[in-house]
Amino acid sequence: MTAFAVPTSWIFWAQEQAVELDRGLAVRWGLWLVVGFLAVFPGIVAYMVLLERKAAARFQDRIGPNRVGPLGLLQPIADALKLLTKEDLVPRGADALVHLAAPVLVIVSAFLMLAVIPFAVGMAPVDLPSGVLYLIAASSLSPLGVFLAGWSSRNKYSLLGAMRAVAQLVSYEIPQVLSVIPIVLWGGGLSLVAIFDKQADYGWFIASPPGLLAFLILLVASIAELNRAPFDIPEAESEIVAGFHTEYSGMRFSLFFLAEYLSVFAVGCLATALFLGGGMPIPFARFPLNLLDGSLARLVVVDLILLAVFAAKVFSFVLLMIWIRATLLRLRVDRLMNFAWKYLTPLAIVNILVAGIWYECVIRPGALTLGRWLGGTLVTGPMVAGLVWLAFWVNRREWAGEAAGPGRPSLEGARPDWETPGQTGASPQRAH
Amino acid sequence: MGSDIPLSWFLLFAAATFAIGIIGVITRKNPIAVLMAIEIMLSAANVNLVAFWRYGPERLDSGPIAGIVLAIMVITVAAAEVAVGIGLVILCYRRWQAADVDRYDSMAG
Amino acid sequence: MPTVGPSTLDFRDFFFVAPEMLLAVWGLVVLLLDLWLARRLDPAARRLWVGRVALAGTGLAFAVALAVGLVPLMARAYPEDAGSWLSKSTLDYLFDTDPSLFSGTLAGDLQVGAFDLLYIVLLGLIVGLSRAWSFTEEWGEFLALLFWATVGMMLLSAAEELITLFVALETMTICLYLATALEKTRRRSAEAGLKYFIYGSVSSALFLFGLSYVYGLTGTTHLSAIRRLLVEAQQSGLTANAAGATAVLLILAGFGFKIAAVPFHQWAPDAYEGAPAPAAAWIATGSKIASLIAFMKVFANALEPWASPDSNVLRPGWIGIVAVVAAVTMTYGNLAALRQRNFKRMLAYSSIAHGGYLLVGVIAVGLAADVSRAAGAVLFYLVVYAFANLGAFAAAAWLARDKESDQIDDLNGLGRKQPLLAICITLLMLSLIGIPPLGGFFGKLYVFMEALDERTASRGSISLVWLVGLALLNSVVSAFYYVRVLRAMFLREPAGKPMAAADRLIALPILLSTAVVVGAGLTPDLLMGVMQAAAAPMLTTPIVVHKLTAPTPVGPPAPKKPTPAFQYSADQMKKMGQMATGGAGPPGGGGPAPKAKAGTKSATPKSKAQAPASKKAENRP
Amino acid sequence: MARILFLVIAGVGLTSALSTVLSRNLVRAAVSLAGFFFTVACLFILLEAEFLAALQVLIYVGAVSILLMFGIMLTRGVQGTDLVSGPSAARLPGIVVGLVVFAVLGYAIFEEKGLRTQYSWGALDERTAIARGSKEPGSPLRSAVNNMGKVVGVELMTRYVIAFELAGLLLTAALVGAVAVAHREEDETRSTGSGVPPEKPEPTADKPNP
Repeated sequence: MTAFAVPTSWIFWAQEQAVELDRGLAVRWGLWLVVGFLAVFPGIVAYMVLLERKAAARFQDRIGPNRVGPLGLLQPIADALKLLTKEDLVPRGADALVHLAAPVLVIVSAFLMLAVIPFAVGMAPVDLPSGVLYLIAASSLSPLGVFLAGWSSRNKYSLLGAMRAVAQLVSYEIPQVLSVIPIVLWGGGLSLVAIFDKQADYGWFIASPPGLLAFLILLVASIAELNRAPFDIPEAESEIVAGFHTEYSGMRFSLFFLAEYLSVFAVGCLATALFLGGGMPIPFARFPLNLLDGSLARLVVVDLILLAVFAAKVFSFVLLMIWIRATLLRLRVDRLMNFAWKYLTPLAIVNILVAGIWYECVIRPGALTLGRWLGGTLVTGPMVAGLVWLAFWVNRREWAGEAAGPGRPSLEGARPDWETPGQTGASPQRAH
Repeated sequence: MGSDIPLSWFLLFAAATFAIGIIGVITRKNPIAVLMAIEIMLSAANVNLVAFWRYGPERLDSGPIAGIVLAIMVITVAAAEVAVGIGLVILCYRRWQAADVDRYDSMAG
Repeated sequence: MPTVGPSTLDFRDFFFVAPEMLLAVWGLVVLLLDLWLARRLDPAARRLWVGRVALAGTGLAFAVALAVGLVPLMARAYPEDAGSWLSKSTLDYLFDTDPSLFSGTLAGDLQVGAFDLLYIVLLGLIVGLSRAWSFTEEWGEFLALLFWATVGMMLLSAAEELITLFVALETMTICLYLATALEKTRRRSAEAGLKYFIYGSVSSALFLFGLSYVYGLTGTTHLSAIRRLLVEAQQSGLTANAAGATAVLLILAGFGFKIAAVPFHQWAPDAYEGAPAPAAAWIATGSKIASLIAFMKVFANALEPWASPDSNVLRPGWIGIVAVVAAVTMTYGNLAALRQRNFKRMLAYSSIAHGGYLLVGVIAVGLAADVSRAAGAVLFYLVVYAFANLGAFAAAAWLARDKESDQIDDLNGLGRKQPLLAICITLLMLSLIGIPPLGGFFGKLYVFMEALDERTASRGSISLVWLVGLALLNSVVSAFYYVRVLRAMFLREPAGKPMAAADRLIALPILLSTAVVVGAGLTPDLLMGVMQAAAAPMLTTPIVVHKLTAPTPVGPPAPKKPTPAFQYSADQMKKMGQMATGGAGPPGGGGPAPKAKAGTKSATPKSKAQAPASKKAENRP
Repeated sequence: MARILFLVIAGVGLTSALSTVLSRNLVRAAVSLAGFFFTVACLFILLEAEFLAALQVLIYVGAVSILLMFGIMLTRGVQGTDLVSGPSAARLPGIVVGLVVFAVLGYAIFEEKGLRTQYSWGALDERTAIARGSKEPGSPLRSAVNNMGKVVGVELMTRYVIAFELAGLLLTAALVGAVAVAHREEDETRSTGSGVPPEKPEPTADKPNP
């Protein structure tokens, strides 16, 4: 049932067979699938897990895994072996075929996302003209997989977790997509390579007030898309065991696990490519690119620099997510939905208009100058600040009601009678 | 290499799925299943449109991508129809406690 | 119909869709005001308050639509005065009587202006009717959906291009599905909504598949371009053109659902009965008008070359199919209406039957030598039918308000309690039958005369006599069930709870409809003149091949159609102005107005004159 | 090669469409439907419309399927078995009608002679080849294939601007109306402070009473 990944490459290949274009694309897709799927990404994911465990341990004043290998460096390998040798259980009464297909769908979604990221010059696995749209489409496959996993397990915790997850994924997908639109506007196209080139000319896109706001929206929405704390209601272990993957074990569970961390990595790559200037080390300089003169040696050097910087940026991004996960408390479900619909989505929509103003001020007039950049910042900065303030001001009643205590119309109405008033309807809030 | 796909294959695929959609509309009694069959029919039309766009002569009376634009509109309309349809089905389900088109009979035929 | 232009955006074109934009925005305004400000009011006050906001919106839209219609007419009537405060290019722009809006996707001609006004008037009456009693909780949503459905209708009857047409059709119907289901206290409303939805979506899927075949055959979606291609390819009728025939059948199925023609009519009785009366009235009037106009544009214009070879009814071509559908539709509608005891259901079947008569009119348009006259007859029929039906649905709303039921027997004794309104309803029913001094009579008369026109007859070897004969027979049959309403009102004793006096909101639609129906009956020439003038640009295709070879997705704005508008004499201008404003011009039957237009079918040298000649040449043995 | 691929995709597509229509388990039907949408997206890629394929996946697989799943969950037992769709009386006529429709459409496709002789559906085996990925401007069709996102944007903002705006209105209307229709009356009386309508409390009888 890698039935989804392989035909996708085959299709692109056949398409070029049909219309006689360069063969390189097919080779790239093939290489991407084989090398990436079998070698690179499991490794990356394994060590990301180790990183997370180590970092979270530090945050919680522990040591973390340190038994297997020096500094616990072989721990991931031991974990993988353990998972692979575990018995693969399918609950009785489960829909076996769908139970099998669900994790595959989720991992394919995560994997396809990575295929268009431009890591360095000439090192985008595939440069699709509709790259950004492709990314969004690929990431939109995962809610289906999550839902099917929960449904096919025939377990109420699974189903509850799946419903929560899907509601959350669908809600946060909207601000996530909307926050990318300013980038498409500035980049002048949907191709990620074009967006990278534009950032070489006009500075990192995060270095502008609307870009910063869009980046923050993307960050929050992505954390929610990944079901990580503080948005991990779908797998809240204190309420619904483990959510949609309660009934998964062994290799299938590891596929979910792989998909989750692969998605973290993919989102890091996405944010880096869209907002943080890809592999560019300095915000407003074309630094490594101006070394290019057509010779292969220089290309290799430049690519190495770009790749290293890219990796460093992704690493920082992942570290940021780990930090957030280790510090923040889990959100209650109504707050979670409110935050998507009442804050992020309106902000993301209005931010597109502000991004249009930035485009008119800075990008359309021609080459970037300090004066234009300052002018654009002066115009759009107050707007962005005002918008954020407005979003909180419009929703101020929510916070006021919180302070006022009981009588606030929210989950209280749904609280079963047997619950004592001191015990709120929300889950016991704690991080794990 | 002369092995391009003939236009008629796409058209036949669209025709077959369209017919399948019609079968679904006629035989299914659950309104959500009917909705799915309608979606199949709309997608069949989309395959036709895109195939005609790609294989057709390059006419610019309606812009270079009239078929694609219509297909995009169809996707939009289909999404709206599903939202509306699910809303109506839920409303009826609450009234009758059943999702069965044949049981909705408050009015004389 | 307008010419096809390159892909550019001329912002002046938005002037012509100002009423639509206003209505779309006003729907949102109504919705938001309902949710924000009216939330605290008690239900009755909320209904009245939101209804008043909505009425204000229709008033505003009426003013805007009137301005949009009048400004070009005034500029044309007084070019010197207008020239003093408008630039030359703006003046040229306004002088185009058949402007090609948005690269030819929309028409901005007289028909669009006139019917925009008609829709807005009807919408105002229906919004007023909705205020009359409380049938739902979601006032803001209900009124907003009515507004948005109106936007769909206005653009549907203006669309000159299949993509716009499809989206407008869907907007209209989706809003109506939802409005149908919003009477949430009743089961039948939900059922009606679901049935309407399922039939409607299936029909739009069929319609769309047909569109895809038309696109595949011609490679374009503009109606005028399709027609030009078919004429150039010397397609006449559908002989040995299986793909074309399939496309015609599928598109016919789509339109047939919307106008409730017989094999596709099953939704109509349930939807009319289950929907709240204002929504049902909007389905019966606005949706039917808009679908029929679009139907006429697609069939009698774009696909006119496929009408029938040699204009022979029974040869392969859409005329034969539509003739059969028309015959079955009117017969079935009338016979089924005879059985009904429910007033709204009876109106549903009667509206199916009227759809059949209207299809006869469309056939006449497809065959006629003077297209604008035949199409004018259909438009005349539509206007009169819409008002008569609106009045009838106002009576149904009255019943629903006071008796919470809509049986015909509930009208018993109305003639004694409320003689004035009962007489008005009588006049409306008589007009629907087609009794002579009323508008309905003239509508039928014009349509059937067009179908029997000797020029039409001489072009076909089998005339439409049998169809018209059947229609007349059906009119007689229809008298029986309409008279049942009259009998209930005047000859029966009142039973049960008496109906309270109708307030303004219910009385106004009835009175106004009666006035229109009687007025159209007393001076039919006036309305007919306007309708013919409106029909003239709607169905005339100037076959001017627009050279589009340069690959310019975005280029400089293309020069407008070179038709010099200044060649019209000031006298003709004035007449047109009066005609459109409904002023006291001397229309006189066929009226001079159609002739003022340089591009009527018979007058265009390249289009129609050529087509019959080539047809004849082709059919010579 | 392309032909074989097409046949494989079409086979998968037809199978999943059939199983959508025939499956008694509604969730299975919806999964098959998602598969069908995915194969249609694959066909769009074969037709060199990647943009549309991405849209198809995003909207149909990502949104419409999910919406249908929610609809099934809200109107049916959790396992999604459709109890009403037994062998219905309409099954045989339905299949006959479907076969007739397919026969008619197939006949129409192969009988189509074309408005111009060079363009006939049945005989069109080759499309005009279009060079991919090159940056220099070519014919409009070529620029459409190579950068469809841009061309779609331009068309939607110029020629089809009315259709585009109207589609926006349509979506708004569908959203507003669907919420109004599916929203429960009981909530009217209850305060609506929070964005998520509170769930109906379960009857207390079957709760463990502490």
